[in-house]
Amino acid sequence: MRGALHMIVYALFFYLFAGVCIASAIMVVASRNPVYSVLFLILAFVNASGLFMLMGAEFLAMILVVVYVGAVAVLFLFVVMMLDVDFAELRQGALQYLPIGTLVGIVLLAELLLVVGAWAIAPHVADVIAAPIPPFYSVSNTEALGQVLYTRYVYFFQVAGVILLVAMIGAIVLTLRHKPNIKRQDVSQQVARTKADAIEVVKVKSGQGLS
Amino acid sequence: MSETFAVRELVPVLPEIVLVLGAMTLLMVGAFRGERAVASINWMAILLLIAAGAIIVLLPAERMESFGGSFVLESYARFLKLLALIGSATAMLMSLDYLEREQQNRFEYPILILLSTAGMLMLISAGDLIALYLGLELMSLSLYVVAAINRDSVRSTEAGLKYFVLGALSSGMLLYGASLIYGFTGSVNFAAIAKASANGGIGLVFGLVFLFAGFCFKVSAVPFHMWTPDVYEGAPTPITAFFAAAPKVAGIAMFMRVAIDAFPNIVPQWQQIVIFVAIASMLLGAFAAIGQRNIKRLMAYSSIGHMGFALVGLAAGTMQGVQGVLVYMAIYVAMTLGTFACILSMRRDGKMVEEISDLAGLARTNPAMAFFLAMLLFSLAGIPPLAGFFAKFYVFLAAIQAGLFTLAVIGVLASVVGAYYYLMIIKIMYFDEAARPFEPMPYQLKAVLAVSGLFNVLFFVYPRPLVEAASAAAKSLF
Amino acid sequence: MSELLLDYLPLVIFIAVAMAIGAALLVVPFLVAYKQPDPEKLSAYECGFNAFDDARMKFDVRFYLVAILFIIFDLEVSFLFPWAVAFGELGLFGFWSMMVFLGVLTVGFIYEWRKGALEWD
Amino acid sequence: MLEFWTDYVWPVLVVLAQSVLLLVILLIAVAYIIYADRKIWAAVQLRRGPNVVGPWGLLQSFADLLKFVLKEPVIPSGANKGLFLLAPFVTCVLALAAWAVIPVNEGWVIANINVGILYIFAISSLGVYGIIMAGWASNSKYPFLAALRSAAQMVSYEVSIGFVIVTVLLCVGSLNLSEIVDAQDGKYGMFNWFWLPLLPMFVIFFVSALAETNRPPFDLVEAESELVAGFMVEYGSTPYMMLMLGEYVAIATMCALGTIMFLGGWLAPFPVAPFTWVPGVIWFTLKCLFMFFLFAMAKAIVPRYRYDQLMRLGWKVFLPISLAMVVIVAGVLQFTGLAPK
Repeated sequence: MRGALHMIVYALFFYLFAGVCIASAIMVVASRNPVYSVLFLILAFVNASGLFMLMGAEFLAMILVVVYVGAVAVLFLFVVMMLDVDFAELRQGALQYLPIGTLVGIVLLAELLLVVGAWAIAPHVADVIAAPIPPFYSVSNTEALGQVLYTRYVYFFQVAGVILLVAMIGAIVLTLRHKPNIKRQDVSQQVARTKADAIEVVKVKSGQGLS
Repeated sequence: MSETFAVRELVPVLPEIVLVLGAMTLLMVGAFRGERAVASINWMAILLLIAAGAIIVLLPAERMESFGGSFVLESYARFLKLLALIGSATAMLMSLDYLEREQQNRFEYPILILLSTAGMLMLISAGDLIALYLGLELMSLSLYVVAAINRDSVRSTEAGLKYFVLGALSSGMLLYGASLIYGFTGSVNFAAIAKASANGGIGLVFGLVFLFAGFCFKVSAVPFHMWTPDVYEGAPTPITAFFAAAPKVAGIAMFMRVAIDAFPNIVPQWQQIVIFVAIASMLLGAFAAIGQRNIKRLMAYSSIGHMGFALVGLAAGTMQGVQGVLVYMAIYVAMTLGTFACILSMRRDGKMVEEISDLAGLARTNPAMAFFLAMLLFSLAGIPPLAGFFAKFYVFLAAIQAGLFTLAVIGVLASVVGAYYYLMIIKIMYFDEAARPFEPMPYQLKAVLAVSGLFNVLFFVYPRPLVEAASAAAKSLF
Repeated sequence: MSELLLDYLPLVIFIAVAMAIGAALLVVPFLVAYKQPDPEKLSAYECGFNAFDDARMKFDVRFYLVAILFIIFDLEVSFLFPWAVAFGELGLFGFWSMMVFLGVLTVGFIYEWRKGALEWD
Repeated sequence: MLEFWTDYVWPVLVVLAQSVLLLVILLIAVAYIIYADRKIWAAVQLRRGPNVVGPWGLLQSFADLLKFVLKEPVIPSGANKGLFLLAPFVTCVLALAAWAVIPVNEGWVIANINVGILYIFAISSLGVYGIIMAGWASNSKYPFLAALRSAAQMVSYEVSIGFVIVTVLLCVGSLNLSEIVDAQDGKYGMFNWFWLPLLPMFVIFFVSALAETNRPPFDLVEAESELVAGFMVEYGSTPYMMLMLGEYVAIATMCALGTIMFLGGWLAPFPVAPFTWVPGVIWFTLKCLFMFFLFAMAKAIVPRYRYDQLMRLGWKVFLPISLAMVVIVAGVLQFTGLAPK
């Protein structure tokens, strides 16, 4: 009885998150205004985070919100707001591809259904999977991640760092421009200025002015 | 609790470490010395690539694994890594003069090339899906930036953007496929996947399809080739030369490793896909190239076609097939780089020209260049006794031995059609009214052209070292 | 439903209550307040003249650069969280592993600094 | 059926009651925080501040509430109506939602989740959306400019806050807020709290919190001399009030976070008799008020930053310092063997 109730509540939340997630994903594609698209994307992310939560991956759920909603989507919003897109024209172009897009979508859906219908985990999986390290329920999953990410998976971790480095270089190479004729504040120079080299006291004779 | 690694584990990764640390050092040099240091950074980058190659040669020859099988170094990886390094270093060498003349001399360029090459090496050595994906992203992310590096040119920016958007899409497909495979087999390690997939399964096959779709994009095989002509045409020419060589090697390397290492138990399933892709690429490469006026676009279709031919070897799924692909890639890199050395020297009045008609009468204005270019084009067309012929010969032979007669026949037909447009160019060079001469070739291009031209012409005299190395490499994969 | 999820149930309820309060506050004036709109009242604010341009304009690419650099550093912070939590058990290897990672990104940071990407002009 | 009641309905009702209680107290507290803000500001400038409504003006905020409710809600004709109203809602709800995980006393927390601090970090990183949405939906120049500015500003300081949190985590080894407080418990009382060993981080946290909540001297969002009232130009009535409310609740959250991370949460400053008799919740409140007093004094004393100075401070001063501190703290913990566990 108790287990059944738990399952019902669990299922309710699952369908809530999954439903909203899919609906907002559809709206990302369907909305007229790209700003709305991004906002629906955010909604989709938040619900995906809820789904992570239901699987017990609380750390990933939070990181999804922090990184995707808090950072990536801000960038998207900037870009979308920055572009002066002609929405009507955009729609026109998109409609042209609607039939083929729908076709691809239907094919993918059919494939997915097929996969889901016939899904079976490979029989030898048990031989392959190592015991989950560390014991799954004894530590919080943040700690569990921490225990393997920096040691066992150090290679992946460092490569990820290098990829981030490339991202930094790329962002600067492609977007940074220095405007000419900009006067910048040089704080150290400003602070280092003394009275002696800033002010000159001049005796001015009356009626003559400075030459 | 912590599981640590011995320093010994770092040995096989040494070339990658050298490249990444070198790139970071050069980045700092560039950041502090500014554009003044560009020339020396360029040369240092070439030296680093050579050093990485030297390390690979010097490392002990047996199979080595690091990081729990995520990183594998055996003869196969060694062969392809050397090839990728040669491709990168040569492309880098060829771009020196161009960058200087076009005022595109930014110190980030060699650094991105270095990091991208490091990504390729990681990709070639990837022993599981995560390492594969990370290597791929490191390579691709740098490539996207490099494609758009001339940000004041609409064409270059467009090329970068197209490459990026489609590349992201393909990465998405690849990841989706990888997650299906992981879901099915419970592992990302290739050997473990092979073990778990002993009797196939529909989930696995779908994962495989998505994974291969991502691979096809990276090697620009039909039906995921759409980006290739636009990117080749739009990107600055030396960068196009780079795109045409090293990333293709890395792409084919991962394609073969995944197919052979991770899915040896479902060969019939992936063989069909590869056969389809190979045929489509060969035919598209042959027919779509005919109408092209721009030589970079032509090279794009040519490379699509060549990827098709290379995949014929993979379709065989045998050791001979893999050997054929390796030989093919080596010869392809040599031919492509030589051809691009010619394209890079198509320069009049201080500007690059890219139309095929600009080559008219080259035989009279610059007979040496015309001769080498003609040899390279003959070789690309696969005319005996040039190297390109042997490349095709090995893959078709493997296909026939594996019983794929139709594939081999279509391949031969496609190469006959393809020969048409290569011969067209030769006709234009030798029999058309002479256009104004090009500016003199810079010495780096001369060197590249001479080396690759001679390699192509003289390959048949002494093919053994390459063929044997390829054979040893192929053996190590099985 | 595991223990873990039971911890989150109160969170959901709390947010629901907060939403109810927010919604109530938002709706109240529309129900009780006096309303008499006119075109001037409803026009966008401008200092003494009618707005003569679309308010949503293109803006400096710099904001975009800030956002992208933020993503990178945010990811760096995300990588730091599990490390900090498991710090006591990671030992020397984990420590140096993170130091290398931070070193790589510090190189990037120095590059940014020297290129002037952090200047605002 | 009985189990349904005991397992679901009853606990839910309890949590519901707790939530309502906490929120009501929080809202009343915010009303007085606003009052305190104005009084402190006035006192620094030798004014009286609000002193008419109720004794010493104590009911001022409630009068304001009444006023807002009775004001005509104006939605500009060019605005995107839905988003225009969604923005204050989002701001307000997000700000309130953060309080679900804040422990005001030992065990007094609505949701004691494992990743509490990450949750607050996430919520505060979402705060930027209210502002962007408000600025964009208004379809008016000043709000739009303000929204851009503030988005870049909040984003810049969030990185530093992230690093600050990481240093604290290094000393604690848990993301749970109650455990962060417990880790500061010790026989030296307030000298065990993290403000002392992590003093530079406390300063950085405080300044970044000012910037993150758009408080003076970083209130460039509503720099009235340049942008009139920033992203709130087009707002009136309760939507405006909700934006303000969200801002103040976010400030309160930052005060509480500072209290938990650096000032020992509900712990008594000296672990001896008369101090330990006082309930933890009182200590917690006092510490929060102290933090808020600092916020208010900063507003009253420090002149506003220029935008380029603001970005410079965030990226070129706080970011490298906090990054270096992460390395230093980790190094010290590693090589002295002080690391938790």
